[in-house]
Amino acid sequence: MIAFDTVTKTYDGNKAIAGVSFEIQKGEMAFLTGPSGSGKTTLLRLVYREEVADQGRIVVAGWDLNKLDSTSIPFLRRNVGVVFQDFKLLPDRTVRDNVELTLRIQGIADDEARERVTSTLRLVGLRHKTDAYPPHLSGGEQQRVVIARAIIGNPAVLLADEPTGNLDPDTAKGIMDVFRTVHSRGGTILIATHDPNLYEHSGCRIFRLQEGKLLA
Amino acid sequence: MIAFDTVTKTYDGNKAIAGVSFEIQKGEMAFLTGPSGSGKTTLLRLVYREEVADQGRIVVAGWDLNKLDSTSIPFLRRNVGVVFQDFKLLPDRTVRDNVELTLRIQGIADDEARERVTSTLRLVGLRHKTDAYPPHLSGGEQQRVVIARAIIGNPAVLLADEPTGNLDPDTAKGIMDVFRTVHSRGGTILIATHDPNLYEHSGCRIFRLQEGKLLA
Amino acid sequence: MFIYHVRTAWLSLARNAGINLLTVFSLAVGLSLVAITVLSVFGLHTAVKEWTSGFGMVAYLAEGLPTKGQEALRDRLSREPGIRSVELVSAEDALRELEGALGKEMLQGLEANPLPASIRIFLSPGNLDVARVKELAGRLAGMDGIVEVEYGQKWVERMAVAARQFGLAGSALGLSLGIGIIFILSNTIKILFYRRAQEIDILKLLGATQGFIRAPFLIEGVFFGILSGGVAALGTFLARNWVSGKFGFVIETPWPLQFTEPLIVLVGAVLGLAGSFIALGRIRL
Amino acid sequence: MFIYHVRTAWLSLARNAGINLLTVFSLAVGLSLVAITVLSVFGLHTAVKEWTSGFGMVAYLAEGLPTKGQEALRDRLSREPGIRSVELVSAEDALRELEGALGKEMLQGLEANPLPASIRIFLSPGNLDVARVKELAGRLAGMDGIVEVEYGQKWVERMAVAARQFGLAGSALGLSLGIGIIFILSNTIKILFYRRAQEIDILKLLGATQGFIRAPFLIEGVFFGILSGGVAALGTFLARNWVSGKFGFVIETPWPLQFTEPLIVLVGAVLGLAGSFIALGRIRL
Ligand SMILES: Nc1ncnc2c1ncn2[C@@H]1O[C@H](COP(=O)(O)OP(=O)(O)OP(=O)(O)O)[C@@H](O)[C@H]1O
Ligand SMILES: Nc1ncnc2c1ncn2[C@@H]1O[C@H](COP(=O)(O)OP(=O)(O)OP(=O)(O)O)[C@@H](O)[C@H]1O
Ligand SMILES: [Mg+2]
Ligand SMILES: [Mg+2]
Repeated sequence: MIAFDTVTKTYDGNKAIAGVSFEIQKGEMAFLTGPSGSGKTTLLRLVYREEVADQGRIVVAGWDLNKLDSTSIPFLRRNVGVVFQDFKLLPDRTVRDNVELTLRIQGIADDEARERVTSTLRLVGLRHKTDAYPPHLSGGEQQRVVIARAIIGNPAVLLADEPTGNLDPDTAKGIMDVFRTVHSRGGTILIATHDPNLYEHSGCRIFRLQEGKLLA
Repeated sequence: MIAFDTVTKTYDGNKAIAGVSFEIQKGEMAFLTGPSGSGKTTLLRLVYREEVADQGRIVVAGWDLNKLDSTSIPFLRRNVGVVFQDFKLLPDRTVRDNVELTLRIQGIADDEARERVTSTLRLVGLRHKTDAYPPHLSGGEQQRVVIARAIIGNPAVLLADEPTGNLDPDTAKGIMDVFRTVHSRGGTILIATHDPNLYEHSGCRIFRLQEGKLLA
Repeated sequence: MFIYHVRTAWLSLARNAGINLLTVFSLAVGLSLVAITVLSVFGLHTAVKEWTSGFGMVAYLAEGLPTKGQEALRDRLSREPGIRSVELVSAEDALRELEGALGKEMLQGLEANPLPASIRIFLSPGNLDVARVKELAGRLAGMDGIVEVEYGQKWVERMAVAARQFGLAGSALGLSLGIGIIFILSNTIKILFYRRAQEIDILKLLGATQGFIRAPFLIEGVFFGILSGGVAALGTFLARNWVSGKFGFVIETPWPLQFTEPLIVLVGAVLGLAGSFIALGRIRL
Repeated sequence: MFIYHVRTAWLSLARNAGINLLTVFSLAVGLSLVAITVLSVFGLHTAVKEWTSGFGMVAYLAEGLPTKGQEALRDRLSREPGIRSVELVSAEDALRELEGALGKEMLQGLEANPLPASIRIFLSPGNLDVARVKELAGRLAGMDGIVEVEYGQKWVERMAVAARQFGLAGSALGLSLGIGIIFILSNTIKILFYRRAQEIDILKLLGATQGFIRAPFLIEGVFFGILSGGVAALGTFLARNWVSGKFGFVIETPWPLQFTEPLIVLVGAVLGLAGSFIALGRIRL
């Protein structure tokens, strides 16, 4: 589902990703870890083509990103749900509108959208904040809105970047349960995290980054 | 140094802080914990007067916040260093300029400011990112810039809101060492966090919030 | 989907009501200025025309033409296009006038009336450019019974030159003001939308197409344009009524400018649409 | 500290060069329009004055005044303030002119020359308001040797009324354009700074005083004003030179408006300062 072949990404002469190769199968759930600044976010950005690799080949859900023309980018991204590390919520739209955006972009109509938003918000425990605006939410609440927005479209690939950094252990467990549900439905999931509690004893593969290189 | 006396803060009819009383002594280091949305950030905001209490009395570093006139607010805030949960970095100023801001606001001159910025950035492991802009930093790097900005002014009170949410365990340990150094120099520190690793076995007092109330 | 975009645009406008109202106000003032400038240019033309319309000609009649013939000629001239009214002055009247002007004694020595009969011609307003006056004078001079046509050539030419110069300068000024202000207004929209680069980035990352991203902005732009156009139209309407009520001065405008107020709204809408379109530029996905 | 603020302001301008250049350009166009409008208003006054300055009076001299006396009177009048030049027309010249106008035959019967000698008076430009002309005419009429003064009263009054109306309308239009454009420009600055509310909030939370927060914005505002004022001044200078070179038309402006270009820069700076000051409003800490 996600395949990197000796991918390199350089910022201002520094390699954020240095010759990384790996493959994640359809329906697999995997973790990405490594110290701060080791390139986790950059790797994820390459997957949904916010960044373009300098070298190497990336294939996501059947799209060869080197050969992707720019009008296809939106359609790639609709297959990839992302829990952004820095949230990227629209501050002047309600929680409902933020979450609904994913569906609207895919052209899903009013009634269905409303229902799915309500049930997804219930899933992340934010039903009561439906009409709030992001700046009026706590850090953890915002993070859960982002998670809801990422999963609501049933994306083929779900990328989560430090999805529990602002959550208490109990809520984090709840979110991991949500991810496992998505996984059990056949979703491919890659979670970047610092929290060993998430991946230890998970039985999933763990990719460790160190200065842009994948450790064996 | 920080004293709350039956403080209540209501948002749109919901009590984010409900009758909270506690006292933190000068030179004490304490932790604040509780589930997502329990009121930790709100409590900290009351301390540096981003929010005003609806009821109750708050005294910080000798200032009675109920009696504080608005021209004194900046001077209160200069005594309180804050690691914001949502960072609040200026995106179009370099790391150096962001960190230096604390000193500039206090009217500290060029040469001294430069030196202190350099040594503080070294302390948080970001010496090599001095001239970068925040949007070009990783999540953990940004978080450490915020920490540097909060501690550089040697504030009497240091408030840290989820300061290690984006940091790997090793880097987090390093940051906790920095906080302990500040503490050993006489700083009063209150850290809001979800991570039990930070406060367990720390020997510090732990305040637990639940739906805006302090648990005994 | 369209309704969704309209709703999104409307909510965005409402959420930042303060700055958006300010923008609408700015645009409205700008559009009013454009309208006032354009109207003033035509007002200048109208004023110059009206003001110069008091001038006329004198056609001297052949000696010995009988009164009947004089009157026939007068009636004929009064039907000429471009002539507002005519007045027949007999030789006797002319002499009386001259006596009045020079003093009776001065002309005592005259044996016969040396003056010819004449027809005074007042031109229609709007017929005062040199070419037309000349042409008319030539035509009249060729008529049977008319000996000579006098029309204060110097005056007419002078007026015409002045009117043309004022008109040209006014038009040039009006044009540059109009273009300049519209440039400023489209920049205003651009500056307003600039801060929303972040919103656009987020939409891109969520897989939105260019069209999806643009739609609410374009709708917002049109909203802006129509709202401020409406305000400006109201202002212009009131100002125009006040001027024509107070000074009885009705500005002549060529098609389609007589529909000033609807036009302002239209210009506003087009400006808003174009402004936001330009502001968005090419969105790179 | 001041240097720190200037540096901060400068970096902020440089970091967002695109939108800031656009703003400068917008402001420059607006300031140019204001300058052009103001200059045009004075240009209109100048043009009207020059154009009406061709009018004059005729003073009819007493019969029997000897040539010496006529010439003395002529010299005296030529020294009167408000009179540009004079021309003595003897009775004989007058008759010859009348003959030329009416045809020699018509006046054949005259035994003696019935016409008086006269002095034609050309007024200085800028002396053409009715009151002055009337007053001058009255004064001349009272002089020894002058019998009557004719000055085409209707014409002069008409010109004067027209000139005043054009002048008033032009000034009103210029004033509203000036105010309107300056309003739009200060809004432009406000809209530009609006997106930086976040920056202001962060500074507040770090303990910055109002002054510290404001300083770089005000400096930026002044930068904007001076830059765009400079561009506008250059444009205005070139345009003005082109006009006076091409048409030989030099616009008379009262103090201090003859220093148009430095004034534009000054207005720009004040506008930038005031605009950013208003944009910041009262910063609540
Ligand atoms: N846009 C950019 N321009 C320049 N350098 C960048 C940019 N984005 C990231 N970097 C640098 O690339 C390196 C990897 O960043 P990345 O965000 O991938 O780290 P990360 O593993 O996600 O770290 P964290 O755990 O702190 O979020 C960092 O040193 C960062 O400073
Ligand atoms: N400005 C605001 N307006 C309205 N409600 C608010 C506002 N700020 C916070 N709240 C609400 O108050 C409650 C407490 O929020 P707070 O940010 O203090 O929680 P927290 O303990 O910091 O949570 P987290 O661990 O997720 O950061 C939440 O339910 C939140 O939605
Ligand atoms: Mg990261
Ligand atoms: Mg919080």
